[in-house]
Formats: sequence, structure tokens, C-alpha cells
Amino acid sequence: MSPASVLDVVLAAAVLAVALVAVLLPSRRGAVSAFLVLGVVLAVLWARLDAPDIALAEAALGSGVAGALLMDTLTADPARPGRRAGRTAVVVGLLAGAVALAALTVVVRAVPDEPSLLPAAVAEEIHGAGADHAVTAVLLNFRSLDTLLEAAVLVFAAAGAGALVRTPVRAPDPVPAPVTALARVLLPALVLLGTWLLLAGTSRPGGAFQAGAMFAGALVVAFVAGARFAASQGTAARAWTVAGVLAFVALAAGTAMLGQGWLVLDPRWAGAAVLTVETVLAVSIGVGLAQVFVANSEARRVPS
Amino acid sequence: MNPDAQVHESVLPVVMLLTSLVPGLVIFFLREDQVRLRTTLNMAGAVAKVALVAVLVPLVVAGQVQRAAFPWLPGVELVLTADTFSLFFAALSSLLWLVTTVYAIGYLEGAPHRSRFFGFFSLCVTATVGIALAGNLLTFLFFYEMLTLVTYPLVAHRGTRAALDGARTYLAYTLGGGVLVLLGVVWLTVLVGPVEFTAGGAAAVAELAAERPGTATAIGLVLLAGLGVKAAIFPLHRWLPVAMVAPAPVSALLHAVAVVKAGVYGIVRVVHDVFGLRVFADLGLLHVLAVAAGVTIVYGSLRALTQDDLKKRLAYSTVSQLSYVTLGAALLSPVATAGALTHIFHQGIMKITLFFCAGLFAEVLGLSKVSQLAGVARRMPLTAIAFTVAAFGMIGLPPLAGFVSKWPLALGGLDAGEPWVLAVLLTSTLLNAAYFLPVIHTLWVRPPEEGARWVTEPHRVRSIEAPASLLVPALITAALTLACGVFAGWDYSPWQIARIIAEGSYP
Amino acid sequence: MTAVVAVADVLAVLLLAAGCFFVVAGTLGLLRFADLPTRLHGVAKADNLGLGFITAGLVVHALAHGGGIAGGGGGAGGIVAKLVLVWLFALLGTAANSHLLAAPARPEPGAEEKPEREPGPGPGPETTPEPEAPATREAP
Amino acid sequence: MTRLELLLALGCAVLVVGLVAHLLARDLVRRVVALNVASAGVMIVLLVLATRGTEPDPVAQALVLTGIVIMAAITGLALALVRRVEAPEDEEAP
Amino acid sequence: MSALLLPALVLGPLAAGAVAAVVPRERGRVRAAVGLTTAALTALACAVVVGGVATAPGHEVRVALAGWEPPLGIVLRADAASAALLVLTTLVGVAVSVTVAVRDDAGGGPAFWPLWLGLWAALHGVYVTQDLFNAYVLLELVTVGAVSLVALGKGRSAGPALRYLFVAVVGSLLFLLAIALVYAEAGTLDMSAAAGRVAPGPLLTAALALTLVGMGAKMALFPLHSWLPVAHPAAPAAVSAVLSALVVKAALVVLWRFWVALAPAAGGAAHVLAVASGVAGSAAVLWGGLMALRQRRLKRIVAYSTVTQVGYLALVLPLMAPGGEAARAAWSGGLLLVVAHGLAKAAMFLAAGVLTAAYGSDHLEDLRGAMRHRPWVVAALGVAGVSLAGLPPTLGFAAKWQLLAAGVESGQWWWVAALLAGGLLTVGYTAVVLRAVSAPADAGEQAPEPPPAAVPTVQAAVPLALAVAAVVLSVLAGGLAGLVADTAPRGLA
Repeated sequence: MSPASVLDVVLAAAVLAVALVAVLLPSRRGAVSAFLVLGVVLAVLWARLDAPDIALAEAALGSGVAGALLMDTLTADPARPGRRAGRTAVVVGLLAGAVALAALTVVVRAVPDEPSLLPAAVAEEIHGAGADHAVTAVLLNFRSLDTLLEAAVLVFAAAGAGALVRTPVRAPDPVPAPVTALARVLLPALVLLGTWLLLAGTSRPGGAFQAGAMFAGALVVAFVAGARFAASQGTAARAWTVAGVLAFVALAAGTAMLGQGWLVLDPRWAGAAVLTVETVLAVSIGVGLAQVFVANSEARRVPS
Repeated sequence: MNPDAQVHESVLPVVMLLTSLVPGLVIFFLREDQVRLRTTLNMAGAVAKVALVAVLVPLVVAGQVQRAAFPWLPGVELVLTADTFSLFFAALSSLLWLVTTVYAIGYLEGAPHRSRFFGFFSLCVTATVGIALAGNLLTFLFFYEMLTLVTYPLVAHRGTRAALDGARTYLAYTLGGGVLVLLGVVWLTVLVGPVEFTAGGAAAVAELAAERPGTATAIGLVLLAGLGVKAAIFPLHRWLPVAMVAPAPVSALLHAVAVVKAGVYGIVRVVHDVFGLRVFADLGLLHVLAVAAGVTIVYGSLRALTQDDLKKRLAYSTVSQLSYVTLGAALLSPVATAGALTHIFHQGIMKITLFFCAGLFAEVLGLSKVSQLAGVARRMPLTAIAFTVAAFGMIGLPPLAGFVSKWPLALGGLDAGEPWVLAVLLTSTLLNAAYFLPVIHTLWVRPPEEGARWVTEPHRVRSIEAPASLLVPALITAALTLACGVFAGWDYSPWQIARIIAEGSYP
Repeated sequence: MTAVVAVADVLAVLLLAAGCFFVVAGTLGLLRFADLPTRLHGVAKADNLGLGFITAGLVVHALAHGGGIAGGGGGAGGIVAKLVLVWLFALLGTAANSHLLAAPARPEPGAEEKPEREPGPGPGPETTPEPEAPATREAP
Repeated sequence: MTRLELLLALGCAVLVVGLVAHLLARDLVRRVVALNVASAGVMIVLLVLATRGTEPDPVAQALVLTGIVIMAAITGLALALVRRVEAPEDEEAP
Repeated sequence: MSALLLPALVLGPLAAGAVAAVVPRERGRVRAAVGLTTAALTALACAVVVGGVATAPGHEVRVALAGWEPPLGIVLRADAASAALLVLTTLVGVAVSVTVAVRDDAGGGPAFWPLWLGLWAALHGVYVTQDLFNAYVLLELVTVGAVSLVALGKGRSAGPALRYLFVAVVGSLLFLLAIALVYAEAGTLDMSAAAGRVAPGPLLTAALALTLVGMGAKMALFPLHSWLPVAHPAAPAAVSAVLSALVVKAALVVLWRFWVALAPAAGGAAHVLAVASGVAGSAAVLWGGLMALRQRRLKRIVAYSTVTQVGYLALVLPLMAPGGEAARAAWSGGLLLVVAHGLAKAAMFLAAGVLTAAYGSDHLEDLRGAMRHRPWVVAALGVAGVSLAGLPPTLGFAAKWQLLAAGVESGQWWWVAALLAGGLLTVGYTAVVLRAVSAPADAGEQAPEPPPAAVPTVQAAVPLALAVAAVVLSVLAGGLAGLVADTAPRGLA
């Protein structure tokens, strides 16, 4: 296996350094800011590891949406000063951490260097799988149950966060001028980019999740810019949130009743099925993540 | 238990259980005011069970054993067999349950929570009969632990702080015992597979005792300790006096028949039908058991001397009398074994009479202390007579039942070459006399104290001294005590059946 | 032909170096300047310029080698277009953010001039998220 | 020290740093950030495993993609809970 | 037929949960209707699948999703163990659904239904999945559902919910790392396929250790249990029943499946870890029992009882180690205990919910008159306590018998002692509850008990139904144990 090149060492050091900064900064704001930087550095690392899909997802979801959620919490900084962990606890924690790390590094050195069975299996079966890009094929055909359940996790997280909201949601009224200006430019661009990512997914890095994150970003910008439709938690919003999961289950049930079995995509119409499900999934993920953002932002609003 | 019995697969043993289980479950759902329905259900169940026993006794004596088996877990099954010994104990239980039901209905007239009481009362008898009919160790354990659970609410029935404390001690002791029995049974079943009760001891267990005496001894000790709690062997007996907080019918049935006899019955089953007398003796456990029983006999009688509360005195008397059976079972002589088995029956009848009388004194005149009983015979002659008959029986005076079971024990002791048994029996008889005769003397001879409340109070002169439903059961059991003594020769008498069973243990 | 590529490479490296220099300068400005508007000014202007140089360097590199690590369709033209788009969006983002951060600090246009401020310009109202990065900023 | 070992060690390091910080931190938002850092660590390990062959392993990449989406959803739920915990007491239940 | 229905067990309730989420919150009745119909249909589907498992030749129903066999695709396989868990989940699930349908605030408001149906679907998935990463995703769905349900509780339930979320996610991350290590060595994610491709070594040992710690955290195994006595009582009544009876079992099932598939190939290391699990289990039994004895609040007693029972379930790992007859007994005993504990614990928490609703608080002092006013609810508590203690005639006794037999067979006396001590402690705190609830008659000087608030009779009857089920099912114990016996795990090498 190729020895570690300079770029790898620098990148690894950068990731570790930013991670340490993110967890060691005492103030909440510092930690969140460092976390955003970590998101970007990780995206670079994923690109370096030949995983453009993951780099996109990391930038869009990991530091994008999660970053937006975290930044949103900063506006409600609690007055309570953070109590520091006890001296002994810190020492014990560090010791345990060191021991664990040492053990893990020893274990990890024993990882065999030849590839697993799966890349070959995927390459072999990909021709009729409804998507040329291997990752999308895995996500939406070979391991489609994982993707379905993952979308379900998002739906029920949104439902859970939504349940915590006590008072009806209102879009922020005093919207500063630059925000509306930015929104007017960003919204169409984000939607366009999202759609492109969605369609590119079948042949190149892209797909439902990255597109969903783009749509979520668009909705968040719309909400911040005061658009009423983005702030609604009504039936329509909830319907779109669950649309992805329902579409997937409908496909599964359909293939079970009519086709050869649960989620068995016949090569003839596999491509069409994958694309339609991906589209509904992307929009549903976008609305779902936006609902989580809206629920979060609303949860802090004290009814005046 | 007789070796040459043909085994019939039949549903009778299950019906025996259902006759008290079904009424019990139904009674739970009855409202308090449905007295008549509850009474009929109770009586129907009791009578049906006695009738079934009457049907089964001639069959079993003729050598036909009824058996019902249910698969439970792979390799282990619940077995109910109605052989002579199990029917012997089942007969005792169902007979005295019938009598006690009548007594309880009278005793609890107008008391709260009667549906709950009679529900658990029926479940308690179901468990007792289940223990009697158990065909293997697992089934025995099954009903042994169930008995603890259903008797706890009975002991705590009154709901007073004292009752709840007493019940808690009772639960702690009996569950402790239950855990030990569970350990013993699991250990044995794992080593030799499911153990059926077979006359003269199970072959597999004998084989185990030969190969691994250490383990066999350990299992034996664990089982004895577990069963010893319910058999009230010293030092595991402390729960018995404490459980006297229970209402009279509960004390009567539980501490004369159900709970305590379950322990002793278990010991006899383990010693005779699991290990077998020879094997148990070779392991040296027989001697340990005999000594423990001897100590308990004397200890029980001694403590009974100092108790002023009548029920406490009877409780310690039970502790002592129970160990007669254990002692008899632990002697290598058929006569002693027969005596022990008969004593199970006779002690049951006599002790239940005494508890009935104690309940009568408490219920009618509100007297619970021995010292308060001065001259009570004048007011309640019939109860006093019943008490006296039972007391003389307990002391072992001929021609009463007590003599019929104590005498063979003494002979057995000599026959087994254990002369100290005779000494123990003699001292115990003297002690019995020492704590019963003063009560009889107080009842009959001493004039009632002037200040006694029951004397000054104008009492309506009724035809009989106490409610019939309380008095009649006491008289019946007193009569039984006399009958078992006099008609010991009858071929269906407890003594005869006990002798048949005893022969089975000496192949 | 390789001569053109060599020259392009040298040019790309120069442009990238210049870009990095300006980014570092902007960050230094962020750390060194005292109050909010000046720090905002520093970081916005210099970083954008730096990013412009880096983008230019990459464009030259892409033109020279016909597709780089970004790969994907459209050959060199596609990449150049995407790189320029990246730069434009970065500019848009920085502009909007600078406005938002600076807005509360700017006195309302209509309000009259406040009386003489107390001696020594205190640091602007703390609205920016003061990163307690171990920056050694001595108090003004 | 091959590239595989270096990056796997990096993943484990980031995981341990994240977990220890998560367990020691008192401030709830910092704990959420630390949790995300720890999750990033595991994703590094998974993705480095994907680069072992000549072609990157699509299944491992799909796993990481799923992991990132799940972590985003959980961060959203966690922050909503943090809000409820830190909300002033006057917000009564629905 | 049952093969066709197996995925429906997971996707059906999931879709129903999604539909329920769309129904506006004001239309609570419609959500309840969706919930109840789903409960009914799920019960039917479970019956068919369990029937399928019982009759199928190898006692298993297997579906390869999307038509791809491992190592590429995901396989759902229902064997005897899944059948037992499906029976438990159906019984408790229907009971909880009925309880919340009858009384709204038992579930914490209309938001209960979508989250509960999603959780139910995830639980079914965890029982039948054969794929490691699929198990991770399902566990996350269980966590998200469970945490959101806890947060519905009245008063300060957000704090405990967050603490539960943190512990659960940390546990999941450790499990994900374990999956990565197994994938690194075996090259496949399917458990049974991976079993053949792993060899004793640091990777497999680390994977087993990480899974034990990770799942230990998620199922509140001692010393990682401190979140449970805080989270479960804070949840609404019906939710705490689901948490203690079912959600705790999800992590346990994954641990057992992981262990049964991969531990035999790990050699000595697996023995050491099994003993560690046994020690943690025994400590949990003693610690949980002692703490339960000292609590003055009913729900906290029941929560600590869960900590005890999880301790029991952790004992199954060392008991299975020697293999052969002991492993078979331990495996069937463990499964029976899972079902027995699930029924009894759900009965106890639902009963605690009824009493809390009637008397306004779950402090033992406030529940003095419960025996007189609510005899059937107290009866449910009593019977459930008996089943937890493993006394006849309940299913708990059958489970305890099998575990004891396994312990004695393999000569591991420490675990036998823990099992017996745990039984006594369980009876101990059940007696404490029963004594507190039946107010002693001579405590006349205290104020007469307040008349309890009205509680719908159906809600009061459900706990007793579950407790009686714990007794009746003991008849089926034999059938289940037999079914499980021939698919039992081979012991550790």
C-alpha cells in the first residue's frame, strides 16, 4: 500500500487539530465555529479519499444543515456560566481516552489490506441496477432498506422535534435588507443546483441526500428571509416530510404484490423507479430537515 | 407408591385440582355481598374433592395408580400421580378443608374482603393437594412455591401492621426455603434427569450417590434445609409462631394441615421416594435429620410451656409435633415409618381441633390468653370437651389417635437401634402433659375470676354455647380423633393405610 | 507544446502563492485590527482577493491540463465555469455576511452626531462572535 | 506507517477525542458538537476501509452517507431537546 | 405466505406512522384510529409469521430484500428467537395502543402515535434483520422514536430524554466502529456470512468488546445504567411500559445475535468478555435489587427492577459459553426471560400509570388506599412481581429454571447465586410495594385516603390482562423452548 504522502499527513494533522479545537474551546460559540471549519476540512479529506459523494454530503449536511442548526442555538446563549468538569473527572477521562486510543491503534494496525468482497459484487451486478453510479445503485437498489429506514429516521426526528414545539411558528419579521437580497439570489441558485445534483446522481456523484440538503438550505434561507411558506408546520409541510418514506414503502409494496418480491427492481424499469423515488426522497429530505430547523428556531421563541 | 401398581393415564388427578381451583378463581370475581353464591361454591368444591378422594381410595388400595402428565420444558414434565401416600395426604387435606370451610364461613360472618379471602383459601388448598399429588420433584417444587404465594395474603388478611409484619417474616422464611428447594431440584434434575417418586428411592439417584457421594450429600442437605423451613425444624421454625397473626381458620388449616405438612410430606418424599432410606442412611444424612428432629421436638415443647397466648402455645406444640413425623421418617424401621405417616394424619386432626377451640374462645368470649380461660368450661362445655379430647390425644393417652401414632414411633426407635428416641419421646410426652394439663385444669376445675367480663355480662341463654358453624367442625374433628384411635384396626383407617405405604419403602 | 504547459504551471503556482499570501494577510488583519468595522474590512477584502487569485491559478491549471481533480464532464470549460461560479458565490456570501455583522455597529443615518465620545475609541459593541481563539490581542 | 494505518489511527483518534470530550463537557451544545466529532471519527475509519482496493468500495461509502444523514437528524433532535431543557420554566407542556 | 409478510412487519407500521404524522394534531381521534388499526393488522401479521416459523422446516422464515443475496443485499430472517420477541411485542404493543387510545395523556398527547408506530416498526426490524449495518440504522430509529416519546412526558422530561439520547448515540457509535472492524476483516455485513470469515485476533476481540460496551450502554447494563432510572419514570405511563418492556430488548437482541454469530470464532477472548458480561450482570442484579428496595416512588422501583432484569439477561452470555446442552438451555431460558420480563414489566408500568393517574403521584405514601379502591390494578402489580421473581406458575419460573439448569450444567455457580439472590430481591421490592399499597387498617390516625380520580376501566384492566398473559404463556413455554432448542447456538470454542 502506498506510504503516507505529505498531503495525507498534513490533512490528517489538520483534521485532528481542528477536531481538538472544536472540543476544547470552552465557549459554546467557539465550539460551533470550529465545528463548521471541521466540516469543511472533512469534506476535503473525503475528496482526498476518492469519495466525492461523501464530500458533497459532508459539506451540505454535516457542516451545512447541522452547522445551521448549531449556529441557530447561539442566538439563545444561556446566562448560566458553564460549570467545568471536576479535576479528577478530567484526569480519568484523559487517561481512559489515552488507553482506548492506544488499544484502538494497535487493533487497527491488524486491518488486512486487501479489498472486501463487495466492490467486485457491485461492479458485477450494476448493469441492471437502475443507476450507473455505484454508490447510488447501492443506496437505492442493493441496500434500499437502509436508505428507506434512514429517511424514516429523519421523518421521526422531525416529528419528535416538532412535538416539542409548544406555540405556533411565525417567520422572523424584522428581516435585514442584505438577507432579502441574498435570498433573492441564492434561492433560485440552490434549487437549480439541487435539481442538477439529483439528476447527476444516476451517473456521477450526487443523489437524493445531497440534493435534499440543497433544498433544505434553500428552505432555511427562505425562512430566514421571512418567507411565510417556509415557516409553516402545517399538514402540507408534514405531508412532504413523510412523502419520501411513503413513496419508498409504496414502491416496496408494489414490487412485492406485482413484481417478483419486496424492492426487487426489474432492470427494465429500474432506472425510472430509482429516479422517481430519488426525486420524492430529495424533496422530502429537504422539507424534513427544514422542519427540524424551524422546530428548533421556534422552540427558543418565548411567547411575548 | 406400592411397587407393583399398574399405572393408568387418567384425568382424575387433574379434576382433583380443579375442584378447588375453579371455585377459587370464580370467587375472586364475586362481589362482597354475594354470600350465598360464594358459600355454595365453597361447599360444592370441598364436598366434590372429598367425594373424589372416597372414589380413589379403594382404587388405589387395590393397586391402580392414576397418573396425568403434561410436557412443560424439553426433557422435563409436570406429573400428577394419585398413589397411596399422595392420596393419604390428599385425603387429610380435603377432609380438613371441608371442615375448615364451614368453620371459616361462620368465623368471618360480616368481615370485609371475604371474596379475596376465600379465593386465596381455595388456591391454598389447590396448592396443598397439588403437593400431595405431585409425581416428580419438579411438580412438587411447582406447587411448593405456589403454596407460599397464595398463603401470604391469607396470613396478611387482616391488614393490620402486626399482620403485615408477621406476613413479611413468613414470606422471608418460606421463600428462602423455596429458593433452596429450587436449587436442590435443579441440581438433581440436571445431574440425573427428571426424578420420579418411586418406592424405595429412584435408581438414578442411588447411582449418583454411589458415584459422587459428596454432591449427593450436598443436594440432600440443600433439599432438607429448604423443606425444613416449612417443616418448622429448629432453627428454621421462627416464622410459625409469628404467623399466628392470621385469622383462626387460616391458622387452623395452614398450621395444622397445609403449609407445615407440605414441608414434612416433602421430607418424607425426598428421604423415602427420591434417595431411598438405605442411600440416605449411607450418606449419613438420616442421622443428621433424626437429631435435628429430636432437638426440635424437645425445643418446641419447652417453648410451648412458657407461652401464655393460647395460639402461640399451640404453634410451638405444632413445631414439636411435626418433628415426630420427621423423626419417624428418619428411622430405619418400618414400624417407625408407619408411625410417622399415621402421625401426619392424626396430628392434623388433633391440632385442627385445638385451633378451632382457640378460635371459638376468641370469637365467642374474646379470650386469647390461657390465664383468662379459668372456668370457661361452665360457659362453653362442648368446646371444652373437644379441647380436652384433642389435648389428651396430643399427649398420647390411649385410646385416642395420638397414642396410635406415638406408640409405633417408640417401638420403631427401639427396632432401629436408636434408644435415645425413646428418651426423646418420653420427655416430650411429659412436656406435652406439662403444657396441656394446666389448660384443661384451668378450663374445668378453676372457678371463673370474679372480674372476668364474660361472667358479669348478661348473656342470652342460647340453645348451644357458640354458633353452630363454629362448634360443629370442632366436635367433628374431636370425634375423628377418638375414632382414629378406637377404630385403628379398620382396614381403611389411617394406621392401616400408613402401614401399607411404609412397607413400600423397604423393598 | 510542453513549453506552454510549463509556463502555465509556473503562472498557476505564482497565482496560487499570491492567493495564499492575501488570505494570510486578511487573517492577520482580522486578528490584529482593533474594532469591528476595520477587522471586517480586512478579512472581507483580502480574503476575497486571495480567493480570486487561487481561482485564477486553478483556471490556468485546468486550461493547461484539461480537467483536474474535479474531473467530471465538460472538459476544461466546465471546470473553469464551475470555479468562477464558486468564486462568485463566495463573494456574495462574504458581502451579505459583512453587511449583517456591520449593520448594528453603524449609527443610524438619520440620527444626529453624538456628542464628543469619551477619550480613546472603545472597541465597537461586541456583536461579532468573539472567537476566544488564543489570539494575543492586547487590550486597546 | 502506510497511508491506511495513518488514516485509521486518525479516525480512532478523532473518535476518542470526541467521546472523551462528550463525556466531560458540561455545556449541552458542546456535548452535541463533541458527539458529531466522534461520529466523524467513525466515518473516517469506514471511509478509509473503502479505499483499500484499486476502486473505492461503494458500499462502505453508502454506509458513511447513511451515517452522516442519521447524525444530522439526531443533531436536530438533540438541539430541539437542548432548547426545551434550557427554555425558561414558564413554557408549560401542550 | 409468511415470507411475503415478513417485510410487511417492518414497513407496515412505518408507513402507518408516517400517515399518522400527517394527520393534524387536533384530530387526535383519527390518529388513535390509525394506531389501533395498525395494531390489529400487525398482530395478525405477527401471528402468521410466528405460525410460519413454527411450521417451516428449519424453523425460520427468510427474505432477501431487493432480490440480492448476501454479501450484496440485506436478508430478513425470522427464527424462533424472533418469533418469541414478536409475540412479546405484539402483546405489549396492543396493550399499550389500547391504553393510549382509551386515555390520551397516558401516551403524552397526540404526538404519541406517529412516534410509537415508527418505534414499533423499528423493533420488528431489529428482531429479524441479519445485516449488521441494517441493525445499526434500526437501532437509531428505535432511539429517535424512544427519545422523542420520553420527551412527551409532563414536567421536566426533556432533560432525561436528552441524557438517554446521548447515551444511546454513544452506544451506537461504538457499535458502528465494531461493524467497521468486522467489515474490515470479513468483507461482508451479513452476520451469518461474516461468522465464517472471521478468525481469532485483535480485530474480532475489539469488535466483540465494543459491541458489548455499546449495547450495554443502550440497554442500561450496570455500570452504564444510570440514565434508565431517570428516563423511564419521566416518560408518560404507556411510554415507560414500552421502554422497559421492549426498547431495552432491541439492544439486547442485537448483542445476542452478534455474539451468537461471531463469538464462537473468537476463542479465548470471547470467554473473557463473557465472564465480564456475567460480572456486570450479577452486579446489576444486586445493585438494581438493593436500589429498588430503597426507592420511595413506585415508578423508580419499577425502573430499577428493569436494571435488575437486564442484569439477568446479561448472564446469558457466560451461560452460553460452554456450549452443548448448557448453551441450549441458556438460550431458551434467555428468550423465555425476555418474554416473561417484557409482559410483567409492561403490566407493572401500566399499573403504576393507572395508580399515578388515580392518585396524582407515584409516591408510595400517596398510594395508601389503592388496595381497597383499585384491587385489580394491585393484583396486576402482584402477579407481575411474582413473574419477575421467577416463581411458579408464571413464565418467569420456566425461564429461571432453564437459566439455573444451564448454570448448574456448566458448573458456573456464581451466576446461579446471582439468579437466586435476584429472585429474592425482586420479591422483596414487590412486597414493599404491596405493603405500601394496602394501607394498614390500624393506621387510623392518617387522613382517610383521598377518593381516587376516575380511571377508564379498560385502562385499569389492561395491566391485569398482561400479568395473566405472563401466567398463561407459561403453558406455551415448552413449545417455545422446544422450538428454540434445535436452533440454539453452538458454544464458544
